[in-house]
Amino acid sequence: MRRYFGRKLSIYGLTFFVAVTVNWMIPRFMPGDPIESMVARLTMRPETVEPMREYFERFFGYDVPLWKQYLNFWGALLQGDLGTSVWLFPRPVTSVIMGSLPYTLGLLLPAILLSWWAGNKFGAIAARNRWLDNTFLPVGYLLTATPYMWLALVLAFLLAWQFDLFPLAGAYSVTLRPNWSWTFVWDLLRHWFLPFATLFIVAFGGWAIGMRNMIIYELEADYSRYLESLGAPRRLIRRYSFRNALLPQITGLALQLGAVVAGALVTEIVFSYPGLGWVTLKAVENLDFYLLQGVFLFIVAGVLVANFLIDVVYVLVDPRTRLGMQGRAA
Amino acid sequence: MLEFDSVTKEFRVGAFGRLTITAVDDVSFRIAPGEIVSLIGESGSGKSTIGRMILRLTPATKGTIRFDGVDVSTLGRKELKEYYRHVQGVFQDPFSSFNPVFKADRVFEMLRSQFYPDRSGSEWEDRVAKAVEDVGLNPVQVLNRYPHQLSGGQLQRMLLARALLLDLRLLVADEVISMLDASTRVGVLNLLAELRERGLSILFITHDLALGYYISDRTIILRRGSIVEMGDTRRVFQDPRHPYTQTLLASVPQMEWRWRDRPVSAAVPVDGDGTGDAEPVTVLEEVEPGHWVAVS
Amino acid sequence: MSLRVEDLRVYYQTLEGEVKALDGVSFAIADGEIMGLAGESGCGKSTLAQSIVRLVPPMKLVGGVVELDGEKLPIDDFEAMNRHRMVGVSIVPQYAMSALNPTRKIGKLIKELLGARGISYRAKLPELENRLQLVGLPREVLDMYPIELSGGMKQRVVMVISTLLDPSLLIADEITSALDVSTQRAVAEMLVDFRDREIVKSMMVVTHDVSILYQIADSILIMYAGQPVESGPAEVITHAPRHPYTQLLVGSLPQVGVRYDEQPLSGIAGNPPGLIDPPSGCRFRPRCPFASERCESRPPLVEIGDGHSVACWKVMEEEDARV
Amino acid sequence: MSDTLPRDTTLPAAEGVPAPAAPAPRSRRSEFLYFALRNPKLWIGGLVVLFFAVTAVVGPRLTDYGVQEYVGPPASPPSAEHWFGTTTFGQDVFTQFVHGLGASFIVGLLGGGIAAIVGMTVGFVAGYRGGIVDEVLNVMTNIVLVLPTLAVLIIIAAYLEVRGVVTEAVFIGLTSWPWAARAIRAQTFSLAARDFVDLARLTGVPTRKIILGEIAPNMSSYLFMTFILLFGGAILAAATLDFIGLGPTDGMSLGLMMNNAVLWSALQLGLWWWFVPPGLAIALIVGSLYFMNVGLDEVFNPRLRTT
Repeated sequence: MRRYFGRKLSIYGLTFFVAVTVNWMIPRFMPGDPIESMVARLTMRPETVEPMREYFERFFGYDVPLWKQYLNFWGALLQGDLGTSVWLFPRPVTSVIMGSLPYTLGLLLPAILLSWWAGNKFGAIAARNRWLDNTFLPVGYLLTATPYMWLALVLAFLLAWQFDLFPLAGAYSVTLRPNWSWTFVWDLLRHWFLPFATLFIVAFGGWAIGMRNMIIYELEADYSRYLESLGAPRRLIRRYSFRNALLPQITGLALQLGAVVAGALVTEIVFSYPGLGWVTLKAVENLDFYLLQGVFLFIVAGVLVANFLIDVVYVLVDPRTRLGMQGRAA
Repeated sequence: MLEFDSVTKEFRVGAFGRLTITAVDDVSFRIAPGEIVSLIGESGSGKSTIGRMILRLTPATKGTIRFDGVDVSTLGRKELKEYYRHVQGVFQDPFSSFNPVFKADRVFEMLRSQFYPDRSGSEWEDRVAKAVEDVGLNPVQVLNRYPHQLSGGQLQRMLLARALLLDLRLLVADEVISMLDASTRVGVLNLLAELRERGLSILFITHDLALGYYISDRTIILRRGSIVEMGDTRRVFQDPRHPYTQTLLASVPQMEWRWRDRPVSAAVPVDGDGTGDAEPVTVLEEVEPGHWVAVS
Repeated sequence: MSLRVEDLRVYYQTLEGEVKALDGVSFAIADGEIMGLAGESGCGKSTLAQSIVRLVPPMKLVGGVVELDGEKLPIDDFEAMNRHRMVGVSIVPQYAMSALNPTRKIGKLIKELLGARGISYRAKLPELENRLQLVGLPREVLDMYPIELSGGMKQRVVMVISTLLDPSLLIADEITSALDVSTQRAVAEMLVDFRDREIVKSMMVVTHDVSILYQIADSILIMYAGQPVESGPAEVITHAPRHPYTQLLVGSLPQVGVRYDEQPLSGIAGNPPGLIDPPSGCRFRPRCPFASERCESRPPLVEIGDGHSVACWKVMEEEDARV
Repeated sequence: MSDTLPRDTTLPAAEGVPAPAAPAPRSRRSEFLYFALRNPKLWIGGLVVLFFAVTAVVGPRLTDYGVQEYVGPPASPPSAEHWFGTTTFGQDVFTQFVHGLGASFIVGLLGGGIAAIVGMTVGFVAGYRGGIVDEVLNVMTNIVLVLPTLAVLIIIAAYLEVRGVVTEAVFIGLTSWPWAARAIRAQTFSLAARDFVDLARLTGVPTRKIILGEIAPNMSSYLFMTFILLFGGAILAAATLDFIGLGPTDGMSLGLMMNNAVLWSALQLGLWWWFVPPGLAIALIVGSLYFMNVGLDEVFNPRLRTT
């Protein structure tokens, strides 16, 4: 068990190391000069250009040898210092991200967990009903193939613009100040719903299809055949199949994390929802590379942590991994 | 001709090979020209690993395997090809030995392109037809067909024909008939015996004692990677000295006597020979000329 | 009579047509009898074993009756059969090593299986532990997951589960073929023990290995190309068979004591026929050294001696001549 | 004795122990064709993809307008003159759409192709060689697998001042191969254990030829299906990237259309014809590709065939 987690953790550690290194390398080795473009945007008068550039170069640490820059980069990172945002100068990147993180998490966590749960349930039901299966299958594949931003646009157009059931943009109405009143929470929820629904619906299709395919496979497995031969009721066989089919779906959850996070980013953009996605858009528009890189590191770290949590859950629910680890040949 | 000298094979398993499993443990034997040696063992005895090491499909961890006095592990690419000209293998599952997406006679063509690239079309075709007839097949019925259109027996014979197209001297036959039906397996078995009469040596690997007895001159009984008994086939079967050989013989279903008349006292084994405590270290002792038994 | 099968016909639906895997199979198994069912691959023996317990597409019941203890089994009604499965007829399948749900502890699996029939696990536990002991397993396996057991142990667990409700008929489908020699004997003898202790009333042992049947079966039924060709007491079938196929089959089995250089055996020429469009009449005709014109019509399975039946015109002629 | 009657039965594999795995009828190819033609998932999916591919090729010829040209009254709904209406600036949406469609197919083919090649190479080598090579490649695959692809693409694209469709496709291809490599590795691993591979080695066939000549043909259907999925994935990835504003700096793409629509308040103005076609086309193309994949799976995998 310790070996299993040790192996997993070292992979994640290595991944994080690679991500940080890539993050450090890209601005230094890519064509183009980020400071140049930053200076170009910020300066008003020609005579301030040179002092400005010097200031930035010192500020971002470009005036020391490369290896030292790299070490400094790590040093700053470990102290939680991701640099300063250009867009919201002089706010530190960490603070910008921390401000938007709750919105993204507030969308992602419920969307991922609920779509996983509901999709699996629905897929299991679809697998046992031929009619439902035949109708759902094309719809399901279409759903997984739908670009998140497009569904967001369509939902926003229909439910917010056409029928005015939900607000079109933002996390809460501009007329309100954040507080814990019912009015505000209700307003928050109304703004939250459409982006959440977008993420939920697309992800739901994927889980339902995955479960449907897995459970059909499980229902034909030898243990299902044996239970049938023993006259076990269908209910019991289905329950076993469902449970066993859930296991690969947990692994699937880890694999899909990246895609759902990407979906959240673009959905936020459509709804001007002030999470990481919206921050990303602003960073791209304002050529705020430090913010962009900060967001990148945060996403990578978040995905890695989530991956590890999923590993832990998997080991808890699948006896095979738990027992297979005790020194047996893999 | 073939010397298998103190060979050990360890497999590394687990992430980055943390664990080792000893599949073959210090095994030595020889195969003389024109001799059929049967290698008998249950699952996990290492019998197939020995065959694969002789065919150099897997390297030995320790010890040497010599063919005509030459250590086979030292062979370079060219010499290895020459080695394969004399030493070939046929395996257990005929349907797995043929690539299902191609026609079955592709095995002959592959052989030609590697070993006889200068042979012309019709001359080669005649040779193939002759080899196919030699193994009791009708070329019209087996050539130009897909593997799934042929029976297991036909496929195994095709593989023998393939080996015979070379200057074959030693054949490693690994469970070659265990997946065939009763009515066809004897035919393939008899064919092997006929090949021997033409001077071929055969290492006949099997788990079935009756098959070993039927065909071989000498028998090696293998257990958990070690030889427990080795000698002239008749002597080993008629006068088994090692308790393991005796248990095996008592367990073979026969149609001459019933189990119930010869009870085995030992505790009921759950899994053949795969489990159990570590074996004590043993050495082979010659109990009569050419008959060796492991003693602790 | 424990089991009576009358003119059973089960076909497989395939693209090229119906594969007549079982085409008119009749036999009976008496109380306390172990019947061995043998034949080459493709003869229909496994189809027979499966269709009595779990007949699902592409298998299709075309005709015939299966009776267990005098009651007709609804073998083509999947749901109605549930009442008989495990209690009336039970199977130890060929895939026994992978037959257990990998994510359930053995004990819990049994508990849920029994619970579905309204049987209390606790009440059954002492008997269950007895049975485990009988097959040489400790009671601790109940607290283990299948992955913790070796292949042989899993198979024994399956044997215990399948027989837990004392079925009238147990079908053992090729359960010894994947085992090593020494284990094979132990498992085969366990089957006999199950019968001797009256855990099961009767048994059908399906195998391709006739010599195993000589060891444990009371009677043997030989099938060829979807039809029975000969049946009778084990001793008679193995040592005095009459049907040419049985004779050739038994004659082709190497035994310890038989050597090529002393007494070469011979196999049977040719291969079994395809079952989509099998040969008319006797299906062994194309491979039979004694085939004559008469064999173009199907020979009936006729009793020629004490419980010994043969489906062969030549044998019937010889019998007629003797009378 | 002779052993020469051809075996022409097609008994299911359940019969007896020595039975070969489900012998196929006369010819595998004709059997696949039979099922392929009768598989509605396959041909419906194929038709949809084909329809869009043809539109991407023929479409630009049906329109006289330039992609960025201001040609009509701003923000006008679909009409006979402007089939898909116009943008806030009066650009023809249909023109943008057909050009964007072309870009999507190029990204899909190129990105999917590159990912397939990398995935196959890594998968084949890791699965066939095993041992330490496998371990190293495995670690590499796992790293790229857990890295959130889009985040990496955003970072790379953000620093590129000039971006083309090809660059985009290359980067997508280089980051989306891991799952394919994993799947192919597993397949290769099991195929490499088959006896015909050993037999090829005993014939002195070199490793590269064994992989390409013996192993790969056995998974050709699987490789094709992998490519289809990578193809669809690349289209989606490109659309997302374009939508954030990190797509090709020149030319038009379906993602960019949606990006423009959001940027210039198509939502607030209710210009649905601007953003509905590009997203719908992507959903239909990628969905059809997935659907075809299921169809192909059923064709090649007898166990999944219904009836």
